Amino acid sequence: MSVDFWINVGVLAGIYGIFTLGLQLNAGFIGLLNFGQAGFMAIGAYAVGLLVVDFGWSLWLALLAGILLAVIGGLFVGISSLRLRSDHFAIATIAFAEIVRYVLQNAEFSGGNQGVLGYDEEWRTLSDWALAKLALIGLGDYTQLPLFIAVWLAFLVLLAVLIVLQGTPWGRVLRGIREDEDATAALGKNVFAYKLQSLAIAAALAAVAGFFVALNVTFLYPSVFDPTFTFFGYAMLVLGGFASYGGVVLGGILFWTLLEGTRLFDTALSAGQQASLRFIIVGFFLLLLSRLRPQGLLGNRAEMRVRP
Amino acid sequence: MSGEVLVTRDLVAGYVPQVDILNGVSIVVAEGEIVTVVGPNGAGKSTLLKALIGLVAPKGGSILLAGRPISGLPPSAIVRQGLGYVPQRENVFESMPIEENLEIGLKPRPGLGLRRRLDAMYALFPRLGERRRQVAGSLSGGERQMLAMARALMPEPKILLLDEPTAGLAPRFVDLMFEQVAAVNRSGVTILMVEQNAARALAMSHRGYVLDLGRNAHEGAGPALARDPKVADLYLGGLHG
Amino acid sequence: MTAPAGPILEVRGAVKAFDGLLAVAGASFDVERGSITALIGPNGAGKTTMFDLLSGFGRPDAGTIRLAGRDIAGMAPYRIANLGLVRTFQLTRVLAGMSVMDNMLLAARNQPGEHLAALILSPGRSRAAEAAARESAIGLLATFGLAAKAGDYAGALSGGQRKLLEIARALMTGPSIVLLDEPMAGVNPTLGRDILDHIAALRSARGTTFLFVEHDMDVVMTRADKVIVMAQGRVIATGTPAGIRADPAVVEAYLGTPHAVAP
Amino acid sequence: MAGSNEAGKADALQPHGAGTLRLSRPVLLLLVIVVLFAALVALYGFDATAQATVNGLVAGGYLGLGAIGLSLILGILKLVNFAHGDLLVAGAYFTILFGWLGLPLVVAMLFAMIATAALAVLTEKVVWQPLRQAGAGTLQLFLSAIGLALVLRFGIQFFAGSQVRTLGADIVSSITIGPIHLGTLQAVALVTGLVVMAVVGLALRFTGIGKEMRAFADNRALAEVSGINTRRIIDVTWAASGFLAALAGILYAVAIGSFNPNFGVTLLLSLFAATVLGGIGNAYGALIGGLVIGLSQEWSTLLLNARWKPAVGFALLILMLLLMPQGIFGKARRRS
Repeated sequence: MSVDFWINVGVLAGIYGIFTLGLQLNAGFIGLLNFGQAGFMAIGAYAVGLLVVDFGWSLWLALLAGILLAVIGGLFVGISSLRLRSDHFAIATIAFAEIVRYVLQNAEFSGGNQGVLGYDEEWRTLSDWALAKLALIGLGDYTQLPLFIAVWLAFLVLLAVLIVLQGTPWGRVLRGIREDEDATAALGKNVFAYKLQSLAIAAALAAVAGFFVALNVTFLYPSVFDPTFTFFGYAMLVLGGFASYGGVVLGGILFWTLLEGTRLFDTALSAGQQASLRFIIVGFFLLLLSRLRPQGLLGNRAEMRVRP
Repeated sequence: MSGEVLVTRDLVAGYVPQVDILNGVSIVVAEGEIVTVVGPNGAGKSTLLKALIGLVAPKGGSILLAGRPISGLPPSAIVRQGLGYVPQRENVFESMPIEENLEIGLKPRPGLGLRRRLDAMYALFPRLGERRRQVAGSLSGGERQMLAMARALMPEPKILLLDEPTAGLAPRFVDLMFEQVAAVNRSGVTILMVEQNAARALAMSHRGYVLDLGRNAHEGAGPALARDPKVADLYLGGLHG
Repeated sequence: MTAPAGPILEVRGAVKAFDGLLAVAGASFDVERGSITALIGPNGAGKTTMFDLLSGFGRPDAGTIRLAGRDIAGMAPYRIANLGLVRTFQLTRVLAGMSVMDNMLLAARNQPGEHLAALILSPGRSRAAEAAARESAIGLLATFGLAAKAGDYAGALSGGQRKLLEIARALMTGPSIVLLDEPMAGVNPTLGRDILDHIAALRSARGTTFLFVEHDMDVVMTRADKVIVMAQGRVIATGTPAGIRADPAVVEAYLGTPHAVAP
Repeated sequence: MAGSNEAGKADALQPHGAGTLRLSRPVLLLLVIVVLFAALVALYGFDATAQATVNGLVAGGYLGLGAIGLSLILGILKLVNFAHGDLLVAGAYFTILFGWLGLPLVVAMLFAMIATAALAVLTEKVVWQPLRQAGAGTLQLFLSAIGLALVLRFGIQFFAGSQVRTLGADIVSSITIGPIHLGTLQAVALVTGLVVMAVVGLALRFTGIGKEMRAFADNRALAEVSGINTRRIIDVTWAASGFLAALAGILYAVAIGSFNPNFGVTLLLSLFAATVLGGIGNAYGALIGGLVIGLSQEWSTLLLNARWKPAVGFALLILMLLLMPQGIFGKARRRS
């Protein structure tokens, strides 16, 4: 059980790593409190599921469409809400994510709480092919290993792209906006356009994460995309470190190891209590880290500021 | 000279751990006096007042108010002990009417009687009495300054601290404001004032101190200090502006 | 581009109200090209609001503002900055979590690397622009005595150094006019004199126009070519320092005589 | 506060369009409500509309009372208290706990409100005060609030389970007034809500502590140097916030009948909507905002399936933030 278990933990860490890269780009580098990331993830995941199941699209084409739709969602949220002050923007994005979830839960097209099923055939084919190859080196028994490899490959590639981007003059403008958007605007930078770009890229990253969530859970239902999962992303962020993409990797691995590791302890608790306990632990993470080391393990305190 | 209302000895204070703005300031204010502290930008004048009211925690030295140490107390306790403070900016509750501003001022000593203190303030500042229901946010700069002084005077402080009462006023209203300060003093209130407008402030003060780099540099009778060419050259710059 | 004649900044009938209260109540004035112009007036006269309107941080409710002949009223701050008008703020606003050099480089104009498409399509142009910007940043930092601090976080600078950095950063954009909101506030007299000397030198060397708000009448009278006096949201006088001092309206509303009469 | 606005001769800022600007938003709101009511009567008949309106007032009662604390804490401490919804839940579950200990229901409710007030003060002492002293930024405060919300919500779930519960009061009896049917408990919730709202509004306006709270919200630093004991004001604000949140939670439990530990987080965005609508930091505004949100959600059931009710709250929140971020009673603050 143990290896399979940890492969699954790795899959979760990778998926939420991709998800959290977007939060880092927003909260860590431009100072946008995006709390609607789960909503963008839901858009991406449901687009994939519905386009494949209802319209017979190829999974890969559907992935592209999902990313595009999430970006459109990001632009929509950005254009409407970016002029709000930071805490109001945060609330507006949560409300957006909740509306997305409510629509998915209650509308006809999304299958409500029954969810969406049967979109991952193409992935299964690819996965089986990969497993056959893996069997040659004696790893054919780990059925989630292909997903693990795909997720981490995507995560690391996206990570590298973002690190490179952050080092460019474009990335410097983002940091300037994080430090003081009025001063940056007074130097001739179109703050709104940069925030919009940052939000759109974050939404795209959320859609990629949503794609992998869809492959991982094998059927989609609305409560997978509860706003709580954005909070998980922030817990990873605050653990690993603000304004540091390396921190996202570290945060993802530590967070999911600690969280899932709690399953390995035998306790006298009921299943419900164990589930509650996990959330309580996440809550304490957020409370303690915000207090004791707000910049996170790899973050830089001087670069950690969000003004109202 | 009558009793010493406020005494500081070798006061050291600063906002962050390593950097001290005040490096040992010693001043004395006697009952009934107007004492003015002047000095160049960054000399620590405003910081001195903030240390006295408890907004900046003193790191060394002592502060005695009517003989009792107040160093390290929170501002609310210091106000209750009899220190009144008028900040330089944002010194009125903008969303509240004049009368509620004054009511808030009396909170530290409600036993004095609201009606009596209001009447005293409206006698001292008739303009406020005329506009008692007007929201403070709609007052002009000079009127705000008067309201801020009246608010600080409500609990009958032993001493009133004024942080640049004429800052930002049109020069033509500066003299009026100084006259108002003198009137408050004549009504029996001891005043410690910090001013940029050094020449005029010293001219109307009993005594003055010149601060530089967070230390006492000179002291003496107000008008004499204002005329001292050495002081003028070193610290005051535009005495004749 | 040859500089056209006429004032660089023309304000006509500018009005701005907050919550029904007029902060700027129909102000009109010109700022001459290459001048050092002071804007004075009591607190609440509308000086800072006027700066906000000029730099795009507020949209006038009425009136026109022309920068080199072009109407900029209500234009976004970044567009106005790109047209050559930059401002500093009353309380210095350096980007504390970035290095002094990054503060400077951020201000450079025409950096293609700041746009994603250009960055991907022609990384070479971005690098070239970066090298050029770095060179002029080093020069400006040296002028303002900050060369040794280039690698430090701007947040680690002293108050005076921040003020210098903010001005150097504004100049890094290659502006035609710089708005300084109380450049002398919170700096010691020696540094204040240095700042004023830099301003005078830059005006001579580059022909840059400066418009500044200041309370210290000595500074205004000795350093400005022209003075604009605001009171109650209106411009009540403009002229040379000597002319302003003698203007009865200014004496009445602002300066006062030694024996001002109670209103 | 309207406050007369006579033009002073020396006023640098002169009145402009004397007062019309300030009056127009509340009047506009009233007008919109009246027009909507008339339209709904025309479309769906008086009986259905009146019933939905009464339901809306019931919801407005608990939303308004729940929003006061959120608004005060946001206005005074600049803190988006994400855990506020869970204080409502705490109120309901403390009532169950005290009832289980054998106290009569009404006494249990009172004890629950006191216990929740204490809990709110405890969060101030343990979480918020240390964070403020450390100079925490917006993001830190936001994340801490979310952390606290998770600890509270799942803490309650840990001990009480996630199953649906009731307060064990009589939910069958009802009153009929003309065409309107109302559960007795709903009527009690309605009356209690409206009465407490009025009391809170008057207390803020006229009592000493109410004035100190308003002064503190207006200018914190000045309140401190004016001799106000700001620690005390903060504690009182938290206690009031917790007390009223618990009352709101209990009224919700009474009016709806059954609940689980998630009801707070479900209500939270509606509470934010009420807060923003009323103008942040404005307690009267929060009450009115709560009533408006309650009415909107219940009226929406005439047009839409009832399951969209929460989404109406979210949508109103976003609309308010976009169209009128300063709220109905808030003032547009001048940028410094």
